[in-house]
This record gives sequence, C-alpha cells and structure tokens, in this order.
Amino acid sequence: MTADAEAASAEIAQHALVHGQPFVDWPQDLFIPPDALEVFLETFEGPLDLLLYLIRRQNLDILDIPIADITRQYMDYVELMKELRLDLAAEYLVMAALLCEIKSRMLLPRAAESEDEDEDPRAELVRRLLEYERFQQAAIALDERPRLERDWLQTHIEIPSGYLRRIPPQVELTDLLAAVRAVFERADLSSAHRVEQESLSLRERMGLVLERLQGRGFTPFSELFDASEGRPGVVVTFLAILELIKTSVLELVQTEPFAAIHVRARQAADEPAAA
Amino acid sequence: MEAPALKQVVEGALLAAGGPVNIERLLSLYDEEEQPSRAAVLETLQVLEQEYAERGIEVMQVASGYRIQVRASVAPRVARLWDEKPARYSRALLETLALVAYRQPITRGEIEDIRGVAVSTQIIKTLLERDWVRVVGHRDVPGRPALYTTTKAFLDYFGLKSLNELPPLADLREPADLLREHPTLAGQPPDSAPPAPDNQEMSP
Amino acid sequence: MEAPALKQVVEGALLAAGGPVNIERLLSLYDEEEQPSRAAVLETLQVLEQEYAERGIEVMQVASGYRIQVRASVAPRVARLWDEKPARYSRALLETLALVAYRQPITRGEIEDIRGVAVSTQIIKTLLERDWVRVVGHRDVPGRPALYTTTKAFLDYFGLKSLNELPPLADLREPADLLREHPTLAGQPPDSAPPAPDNQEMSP
Repeated sequence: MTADAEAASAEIAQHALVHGQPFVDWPQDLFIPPDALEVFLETFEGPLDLLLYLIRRQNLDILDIPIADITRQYMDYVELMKELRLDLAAEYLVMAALLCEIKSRMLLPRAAESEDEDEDPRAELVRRLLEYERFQQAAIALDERPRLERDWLQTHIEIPSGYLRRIPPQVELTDLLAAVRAVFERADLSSAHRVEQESLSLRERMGLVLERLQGRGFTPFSELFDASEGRPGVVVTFLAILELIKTSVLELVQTEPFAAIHVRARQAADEPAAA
Repeated sequence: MEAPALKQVVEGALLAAGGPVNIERLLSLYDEEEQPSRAAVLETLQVLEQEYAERGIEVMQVASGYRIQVRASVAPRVARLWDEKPARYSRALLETLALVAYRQPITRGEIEDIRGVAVSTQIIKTLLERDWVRVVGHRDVPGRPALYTTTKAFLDYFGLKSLNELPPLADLREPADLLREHPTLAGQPPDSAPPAPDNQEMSP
Repeated sequence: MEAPALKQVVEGALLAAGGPVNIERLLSLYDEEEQPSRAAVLETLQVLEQEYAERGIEVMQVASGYRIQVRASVAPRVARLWDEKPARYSRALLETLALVAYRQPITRGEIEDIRGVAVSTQIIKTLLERDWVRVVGHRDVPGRPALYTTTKAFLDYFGLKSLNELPPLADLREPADLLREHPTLAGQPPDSAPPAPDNQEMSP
C-alpha cells in the first residue's frame, strides 16, 4: 500500500455516497479509484479469499487471527458490497454469521484452562483458511509455470499433399458369418428367394473355371479338368461347367460330331473378352 | 534474457505460423526502431535453406510468402502419422461380401434380389479395391452384368485354405457356435492345443 | 529415391504433428521389418536436441511424448504473428485447476468446499473444452457427482511429464496445535502486537 494509494483512497471517500451520505467510514485500506471499487470487490474469490486478503493486508499471522477485528472489517466489506448492489453471494453472508458466532464464543470464559478437548473456536476457520491458502499458492505457481501458447509455441508445418493413406477396417470372420446368416434369414422370409443348398466347393470351382477362361477364346473342354484331383475333383468341375452353362455364363461349341468340345465365356459378338 | 538472433526468430515464426509468412509479416515482429532490413531477412531465409539441406524440412517460397515444409523425400513416411483408420464396414458391405462368398459367381442384380435392396457402387468398389472380390466374367443376359467371385486374398485374409472351410449355409447359426464347432475358423490349429480359454467360457 | 535418414523422419514428424508424438507413434511410421529400435529413436531425439541448441526451437518431453516447440526466448517475438494475446486465466479457473491437479479425483462440491465459494459452470466447461480436465467417474453419493481428473493435455500444456513434476503443495499445519502453543495470544485482538514471530515458520 503506497502513500499515493492512500491519498487516492481519501479522495474517493469524498465521491462515494451511501444512503445519501458521504461515505467516509469505510475500510481504511481502500486505496483504489472509485470506478474500480466495484471491480475490486468483485475480484474476491469468495469469503475465504476476502478473509485472507484482510489478514495479509495487516500482516497478521493466519494462525492467530484477531477475530473481533477481522469480523468488523469483513462486515465493512460485506456492507459495501451490499451498497454497491453487487451480486452478493450467499457464501459471504454465511461467513459473516460464522464470524459472529466465533466472536461470541470467544467472549465466553473458556473452560479450556485444563487443556481439555475444547477446541479454539477459530480452529475450524483457520484450518479452512490454511487449506484454501495452499491452493491459492498452488494456483499462482501454476500460472507462473511456463506454458504453451504464452511461453512456448507449438510448431506445426505442412507436408506436401498427396501422401495420406487410408487403412481399411478390420473384419472378423464372425462378422461375415453373422452377415450371411442375417441376409439368408431375411431372404427366407420371402418365398421368392428360397435359397437352395449348394456345396461351396462347387461355387468355388465355378469361379476357378471362369478365371481360367478369362481373356481367352475357345478353350478345349478337356483342359479345364485336372486328372490329379481324382474323381471327385473332376465331378465338381463338370458340375461347375454345367451350372455355368445353365446360367448363361459359358457356352459350349462342337464344330462337328465327335470333334473336341470347346468352351468359352459368353460375350457379345462385338465385345472383346472381359479383361 | 538476450535478444534472440534474427535467424532464430525467422525459423521460429515459420515453424509456428502453420502457413506461409511473407517478409512484411516477418518484419512486423519487430518494432520500427529495431527492425532488421529486408535484405537481412532474405539472407536469413537463404541461410536456413542451406542449413536444412540435410534435414527433414525445407524452406519453400510460395505465392503468399515463405513456409517451412516437410521435405518431399520424408513426406510419405511422415504422412503415416495421419493414416486414417476408418470405422467399421457397413452391414450392407458385409452382407454383399458374404453373398459373393456363398453364392459366387454372382451378379450385382442377384445380390440385390437376395438382399431386397440396391447395392451401392461404392460397396462394390471398396470390395474390388480391397481385392477381396473380382470380376471373372459376365452373364450373357441383357446388360451383361459382371460376375463376381471372391479372391485368394479374401481366403488369405480370413485364414481359409478354401471356400470349403466356410460353414455350409444349412449350418449357419450363431457365429459363436460355429466357431466352437469349427475351431479352424477362429484361426486356431484344431488339434494343437486344448480348447482355448474363451472357448471354455462359451461352453456351458 | 534413397530412404530418408531416421533423423529426418523424426524431425519432420515432430514438426508436422502439431502436438506431442510418442516413441510408439514414431516407430509406427515404419513397417515392422524396417522399424528402427526404440534406442535409436531416443538417441535421435537427443541428437536433435543438441543440434537445436543454437536454434529457435527445442525438443521437449511431455506427458504424451516429444514435441518440438519454439523456445521461450524466441516465443514472445514470434507470438507477434498473431494479434491476440495468449489467453490469461482467471484466479477462479486457476484455483479450480490447481485443486483438480492436486486433489484428483475430485468433485465440484469438494472444490467448492475448499474454495468456500461456488464454482461456475463456465469454468468447468472451459476446463473440459481445453481438455485439461475430464470426468473419470462419479462419486457414489447422492446426486452421483462427477469426479474430475487432469488429462495428459494438461500436462503437455504446462510442459510436464507427469503429475509428479508439479511442485509439492505447501504443508498444511495443524491449526489447533498452533493456536494452543500461543495461549497468550488466543482471543486477544493483537492490534498492537508486532508481526507474529511464527511468520517465518510459515514460509518454507
């Protein structure tokens, strides 16, 4: 608190009117210009903050608060807040009541002569003030730490475009089975799409036959069979070819009786074989 | 604290700006009386570019000023930081894939008939790009629709030796049950080990 | 094109990432078979930090990994690129944040008990939006109030590797004991008394 500030404080006293009377009786330490008074009072972070302010201002030991004094000063501030119609939070009034209660208890003769369990009436308040003060200090320390945006800046440069990759999602076989089950259950409901059972090896073989014929013209029928697969393999291939012919995918050609049979994927005359 | 060198300021500014910065803007970092010359800033930019020769970054002049960017030789690798891991495939895609697997060779129209709903081109495209499905021919009907089958890559991905290892349609029940009956489907060699712990959990 | 050196890749990645990158993520820029060792990456980071000694930037290890940042000696000047001043935070916000940092997990009610005043919803919202604080659960008491903790982003922002790096809270003294030590002072307004002798004890 500087001399200048005190002079300023005296000056405001002449400007402020409370209840139509010049307000001269206010806390001694209000060294702030009048238009800042409201701001000043609003900056208190609640009653504990205000109390700590009062204690620090008088350089008092927090552990040994002169409760009567502090109560009086606290009430002055609360009154002032009321006069300025600040949105006075209930916490301030609760604290005022608490201070008055402590004050009254301290006026009573203490039965604590014999060091019994009777606690100092201020103890709980002091504990709260001390606890709060730790976090006030911690908040200040936090604010003083270097931090991004203020003390350091994050670097962020671009990379030339066109290099981003997309990773496809993972699929579990169970997902696939659940999907096929769902789709056939639905299909079963509409009789038009009754799904007959077919061996998957037949279907797989149909794909393989088509793969072999892809991009080729007529292929000798016999080339599609692999004798090393044995009889079942030959049968599956044969069934696959019949199925493909039935569904208009393949066509069979025999130029003359008993000549070699040729097979090819059907295609429009003017269209090259599927690539 | 000593005033930082012009080179440090220019480098810091270009690295932090997140976009190109022109000479005027670099000069504006200084009050008028302490401002370096344009020539000094330009020279600093050249010095930086030389110093970056062996680094992963480079100074580049573009229309709106100068920027530091990841060097092209490093970019493909650095770009992996943003590899997109998209969510999951849609049910429509999985059903389409499942139908190709079980009913191949199959046309898009046939898939649509069974699913009772149109199959989007995007789904077909995704399946083709993923190399799970391919075109093996065309059905000789009006429109000559493409015939799709699954690929070897599809079998490999799902750990199948052949389509035969997929459970027959008639058996399709809860997939979890299937896996219990076909341990190979769960990717475990059938007789290598006693039932895996989660198999036990599933059996009553 | 020759494969870029690990140093170039690490530098490019940290500069481009726009935030901290951890070792795993740096390793993931490589396919498994070409992946460098963790030790090699750590060494590279050290080499970069040494090389940056004379530059406007530095490598910093924070909770979520490593980042390259503009040095504190250069940042104020570079910050002039932007018109806005970096945000200042109110005491209410800083105190709330400090309480979450030191007392986590903590409920809003517990913060209010210690501060002796209501915590505005705006403050909680700001802390959540900045991703400095998050809800990790609910205390099993009536109303099931949310439990808040700080995040990695909080540590990153303040340049911390872990909460352990926060300076320890001042010790809390037992008020009742201390009051009893000074029976003469108890209850008397010491308007006239000199500053209490244990002021010195108070400041560590």
